[in-house]
Amino acid sequence: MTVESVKIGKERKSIFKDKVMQLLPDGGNLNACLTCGACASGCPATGLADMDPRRFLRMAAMGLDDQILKTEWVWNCTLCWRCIYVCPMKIDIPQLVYHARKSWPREERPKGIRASCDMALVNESCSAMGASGEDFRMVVEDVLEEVRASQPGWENLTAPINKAGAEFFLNQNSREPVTEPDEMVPLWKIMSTVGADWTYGTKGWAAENYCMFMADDENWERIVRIKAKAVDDLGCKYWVNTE
Amino acid sequence: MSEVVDVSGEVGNFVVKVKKNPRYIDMEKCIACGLCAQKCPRKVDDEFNLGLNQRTSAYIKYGQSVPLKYAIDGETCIYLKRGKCKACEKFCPTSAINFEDQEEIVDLNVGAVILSPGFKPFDPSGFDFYGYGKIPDVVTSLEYERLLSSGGPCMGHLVRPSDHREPKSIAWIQCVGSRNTNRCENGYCSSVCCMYAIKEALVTAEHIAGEGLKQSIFYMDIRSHGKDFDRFYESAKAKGVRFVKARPHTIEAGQDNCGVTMRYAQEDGQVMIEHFDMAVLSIGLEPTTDVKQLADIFKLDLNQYRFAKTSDFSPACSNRPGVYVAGAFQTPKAIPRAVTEASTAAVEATTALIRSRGELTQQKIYPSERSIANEEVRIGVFICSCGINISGIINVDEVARYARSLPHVVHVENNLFSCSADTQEMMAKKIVEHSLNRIIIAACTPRTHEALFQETLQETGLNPYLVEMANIRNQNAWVHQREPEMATAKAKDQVRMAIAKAALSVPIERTKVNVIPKALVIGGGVAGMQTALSLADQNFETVLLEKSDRLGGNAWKVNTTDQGEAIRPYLESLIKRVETHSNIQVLKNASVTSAKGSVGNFSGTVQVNGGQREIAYGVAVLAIGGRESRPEEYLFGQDPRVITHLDLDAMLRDDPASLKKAQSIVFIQCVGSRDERRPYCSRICCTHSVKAVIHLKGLNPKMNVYVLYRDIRTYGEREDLYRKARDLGVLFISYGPERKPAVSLDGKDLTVKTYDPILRMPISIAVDHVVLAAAMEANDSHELTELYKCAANADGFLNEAHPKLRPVDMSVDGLFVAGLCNYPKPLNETIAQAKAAAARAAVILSQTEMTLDAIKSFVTDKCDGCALCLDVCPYRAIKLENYQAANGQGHFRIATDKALCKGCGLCSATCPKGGVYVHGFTMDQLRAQVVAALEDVA
Amino acid sequence: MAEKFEPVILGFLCNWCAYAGGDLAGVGRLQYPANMRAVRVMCSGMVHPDLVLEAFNRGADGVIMMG
Amino acid sequence: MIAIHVGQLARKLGVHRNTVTNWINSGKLKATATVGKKYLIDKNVFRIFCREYGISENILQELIGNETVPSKGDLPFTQNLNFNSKEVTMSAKPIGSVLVVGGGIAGMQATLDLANSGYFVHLVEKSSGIGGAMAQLDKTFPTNDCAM
Repeated sequence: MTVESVKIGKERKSIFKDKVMQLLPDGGNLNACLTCGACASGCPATGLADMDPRRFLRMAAMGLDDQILKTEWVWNCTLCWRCIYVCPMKIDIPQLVYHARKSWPREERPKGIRASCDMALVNESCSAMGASGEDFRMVVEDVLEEVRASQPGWENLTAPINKAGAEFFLNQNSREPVTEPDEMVPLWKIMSTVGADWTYGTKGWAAENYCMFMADDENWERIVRIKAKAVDDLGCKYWVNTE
Repeated sequence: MSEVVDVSGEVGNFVVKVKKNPRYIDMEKCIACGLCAQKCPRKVDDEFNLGLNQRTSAYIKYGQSVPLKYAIDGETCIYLKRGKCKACEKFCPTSAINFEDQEEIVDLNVGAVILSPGFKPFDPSGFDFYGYGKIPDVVTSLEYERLLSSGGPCMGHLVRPSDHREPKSIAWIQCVGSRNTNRCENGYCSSVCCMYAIKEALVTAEHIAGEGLKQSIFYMDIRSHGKDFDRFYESAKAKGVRFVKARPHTIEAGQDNCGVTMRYAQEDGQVMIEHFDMAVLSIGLEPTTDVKQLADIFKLDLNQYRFAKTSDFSPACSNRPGVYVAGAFQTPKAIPRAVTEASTAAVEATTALIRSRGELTQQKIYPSERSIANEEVRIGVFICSCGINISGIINVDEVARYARSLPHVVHVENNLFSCSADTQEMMAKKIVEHSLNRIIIAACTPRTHEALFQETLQETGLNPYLVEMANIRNQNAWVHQREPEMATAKAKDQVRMAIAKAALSVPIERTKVNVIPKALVIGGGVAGMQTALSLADQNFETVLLEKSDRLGGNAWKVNTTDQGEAIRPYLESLIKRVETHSNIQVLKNASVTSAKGSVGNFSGTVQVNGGQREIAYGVAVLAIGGRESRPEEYLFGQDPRVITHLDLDAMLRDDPASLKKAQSIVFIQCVGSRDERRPYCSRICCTHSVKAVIHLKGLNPKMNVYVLYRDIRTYGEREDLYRKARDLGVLFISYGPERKPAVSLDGKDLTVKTYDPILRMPISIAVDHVVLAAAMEANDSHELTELYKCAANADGFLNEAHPKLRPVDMSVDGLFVAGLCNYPKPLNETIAQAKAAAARAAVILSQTEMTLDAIKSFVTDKCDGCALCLDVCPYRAIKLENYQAANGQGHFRIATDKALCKGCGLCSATCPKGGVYVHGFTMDQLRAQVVAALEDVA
Repeated sequence: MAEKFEPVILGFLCNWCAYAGGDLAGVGRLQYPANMRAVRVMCSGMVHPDLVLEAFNRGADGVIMMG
Repeated sequence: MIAIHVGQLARKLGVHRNTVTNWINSGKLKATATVGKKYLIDKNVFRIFCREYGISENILQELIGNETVPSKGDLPFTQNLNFNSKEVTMSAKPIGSVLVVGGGIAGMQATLDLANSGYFVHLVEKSSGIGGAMAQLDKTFPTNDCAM
């Protein structure tokens, strides 16, 4: 994808950048770049795919739409916001990246993310790892039992599931119940210590949403709606997503 | 210790309520001995050193404080807070402590007000990613100044805060709290940080000896836009200061919380992780916190950043008549502009109050001087104890006894405080009583107190130069506190040396020159016209010379000011006022052909339309302007589509339709500036370019505009224009001098080729027009510098006497400089400098006669005209003339010009024959001191 | 001859910088040995070489020019 | 500056008076309203306006008779500042003293200039000594002179 030189005619078009600007408040300040490089200095993806946030924005401004809409770098971006946090001009590079992802044909987007998104759509647990609500319940109860038995002082620890009317509805990233179940315990202890009235749910319990990372707006929304409904069905007041 | 709380009335007659906060120390009584501070048990952070060290509740701000009077800080004083202590009161030798001191409101009746409340350094605590306040070795630039300063907490031996070790690698991060609308609201550039960072790096290099010092400045654009600033920048590069065009993202603490680690991306995208011993945040300037309150009290308009709102045509005038602004209160600026524009504000005030000049000030009258020509030398010695400041270390009685034994001494006494008003009276009596004709004061330093004693002598009819001081406090008792015997011996030597010198003192006359209350202004551009008008409005007759047949100069060719105000209407009204003013005589097609004389009293000829006339004047202002250079590159002159800024302004005026049709325009900056031939920044082109591109985008929003630049230097609030240009989609592409853009013709099509360092790719752009930011150059000043013996710098710009402290005076007294001939500057700064020149000139013109300092060189009979001294005189105050000696033989001899001479004595040190001396410091006097100093040495 | 050697130093101090610095050392109570005798001059450039020679002839151990 | 009344200008130009009002209100013809429904128009502005609308510039010549020296209050903000030094009209004799607020480098310079040219100056400073921020600097650029 390397280009030797750029030729700009009298009419330059940065169609992609201009389109994104129309969607964002203040155009995401996308024109305001001072090319200071604070974004590139902090970006974990700088240097991957011969790209960094500053260069990416610059290419958009120069109208090199073909290249930025094809670079795999947009999938290296973690959407962490470190760039916009320190940018003196508050330039919304994450949104530019997001819209670049959206322009990819679904079948060409990275397999890992796509599979995780698809998996989340399989059942109502929304887990990108495919763990069902019942699997989740079993892991939680098993870990809880072990803590109560083996850790003095935590004999009365609770991890409620599907408790109707609880104040907080908690999500949990699938990675914990599936690969590191003990990692869930500290959170329970915190909730217990502060005396929070909380619950997990067997529906919509998974916190992650790979459809969002994939820029699949439609399924992103679908997953959010499933989770929101689960919260509403149990009559919880707050929805706490740990992602 | 005072602040304004209310104001009423209007220009000519304001009543201002001022609250005087209690100082708790009587300024009349305080002798600045510092005992109160030594004895005060309460330690608090020293705000002068930004809390890097501590002071006591009884304090002075800094060693050279003016007034040098202590104060007690009521917020922290133990007695004032808890009712017990008063340690200072017990030890104060003059009973100056006054805990009864009360807050006081006074009404001041004034005709005008000048506001210069200054600025507040930006507080970077809110920028969590830089770790300021958490990582010990991250400091602000102002803290760093204190660390470097010999008056600061490290006494000038730079160490880093974490482990007090000398740092070997230091990083500066620019634009902290400036040019940032995300983490703060300071969209403007603070104007001074690039330069002070470079200065700090260079000063650090002087502090830290040995190899291996690594200094890096992380920047966005280096804005060295002032006179000789680019040379300074280049010299820093040559001395090894590294400039990195990058912004680190986060600063993290180094190992053991010492030093810092930063990750940054170079311009080519490569990521570097680097450790530094220290990081300095180059913080910006903000309006003071109480600026809103001040604006409310005075009903002033502030702009969006809370700086005072002013017009480019009258940069010192607020919206309220009679209230003027100066300094960083108006916009962020460096010292030279602050000093210049303070004079601008002063002239606005004097003009408003012109009818009352001199009403409330008066000249002191002394009795006529008594001749001592036929008197024997009778010396009186007054030895001061300064409370216990001197007598606590030095045995003053012994010194007094010793003084009585010395030749010519007829009277010796010891005073508790020689400077007090009652001692002065007593001293005057003793002078008369004992017919004293030389006076020795052994006390503090002549630098602060000589004038006071000179006045005492004058009141008794003695010539003021018959007093000599022996500095036995500052340079003896205070610095030898642990060796009282040595100190006493030194004091005796000091008194003996003073007596030896005084015995040879003779009365010296302060030369007076009559001032011709008339000004000559050379140059009829905006600078010259504004100066002339300001002087004329102050009732001084002014002659304005213009080389061409039309007033106005470059201003005809530029459309708007930086703030976007139309220049034509202003220019037309200015010309009209100048041409019709009864105090101004405008001479067109005119130039100076000869000049002689000096401050207050110049004369010479001017050529007007081929004829000669004689004029005499007290001061001259040089405002001969500058011009846009003609580029020699980028196809300029070969293709009509390649134009300069002034060409563009003409097109925007006369033919906007053709520009509107353009689809693509490229601007190239620094054409002929910052290169070998003109190693300076032309200062105005960056702002002019961004202003122009905004205009063009207004004509046709679809137009593609590119600016190829080295550093964008839209200093101060001009940064808003740069931001606006970017927001409109203008692309700014940087280039380095080693990789300049190229303009070429492809058949009929004009193409610009350059390299984008961010894309890391060559770019070629098809364009309709190329606009060149052609360098500004000064008009030729050669003839004038010859005539007036003043100087221009290597770039041809006329030099000021001192770039910081006397930015509109020239090195020759009575000459002033304004406008482009001094250095390229935008219209508002030109107007400010022009009015400042009028202010400075008015200081001279408002006196009927000027008293010159008496310490001047004079020729003796031994001069044989060898002329060795002519070349060493830095002020060109010496010239040769024919001299008829007493024996009838004629030969050359030098003549010194008292008005030009500054008394430095280079001539007397050069002369092999004793042909020229300096009054008060003759060879005999200096030799007498040397001999006296070494009298006891075997 | 058990006495410590105490050099006699003559100083020429420029009124505008070094002499002012000397005053400031006093305000800051910086301590230094009392071996120098200062002659205030209006510029270190006004010190004629003869004066320096004179000082050495008369037994000065050192001459310091500060400007 | 030329002074006009809407009706008068409309007659000269041969347009309806509402047209003139519209031009002024929409900013197409920059004019400043003053007392008595009189407007002040900058000569140059008017010339440009005429050029743009294809109106003969001779009209301007005819209106020159209306030329006026603007007085205080007649002018918009920046113009007012521009004429500031001339515009000060005081019936009584002004007081020959000036108040300077702030004792930094700017305040001190202003004070000295005023005092040296015959005015009494009150200098008001918040802290216990003058000198301001410059006193805190170690050296100054580009000469590296000591800031003191």
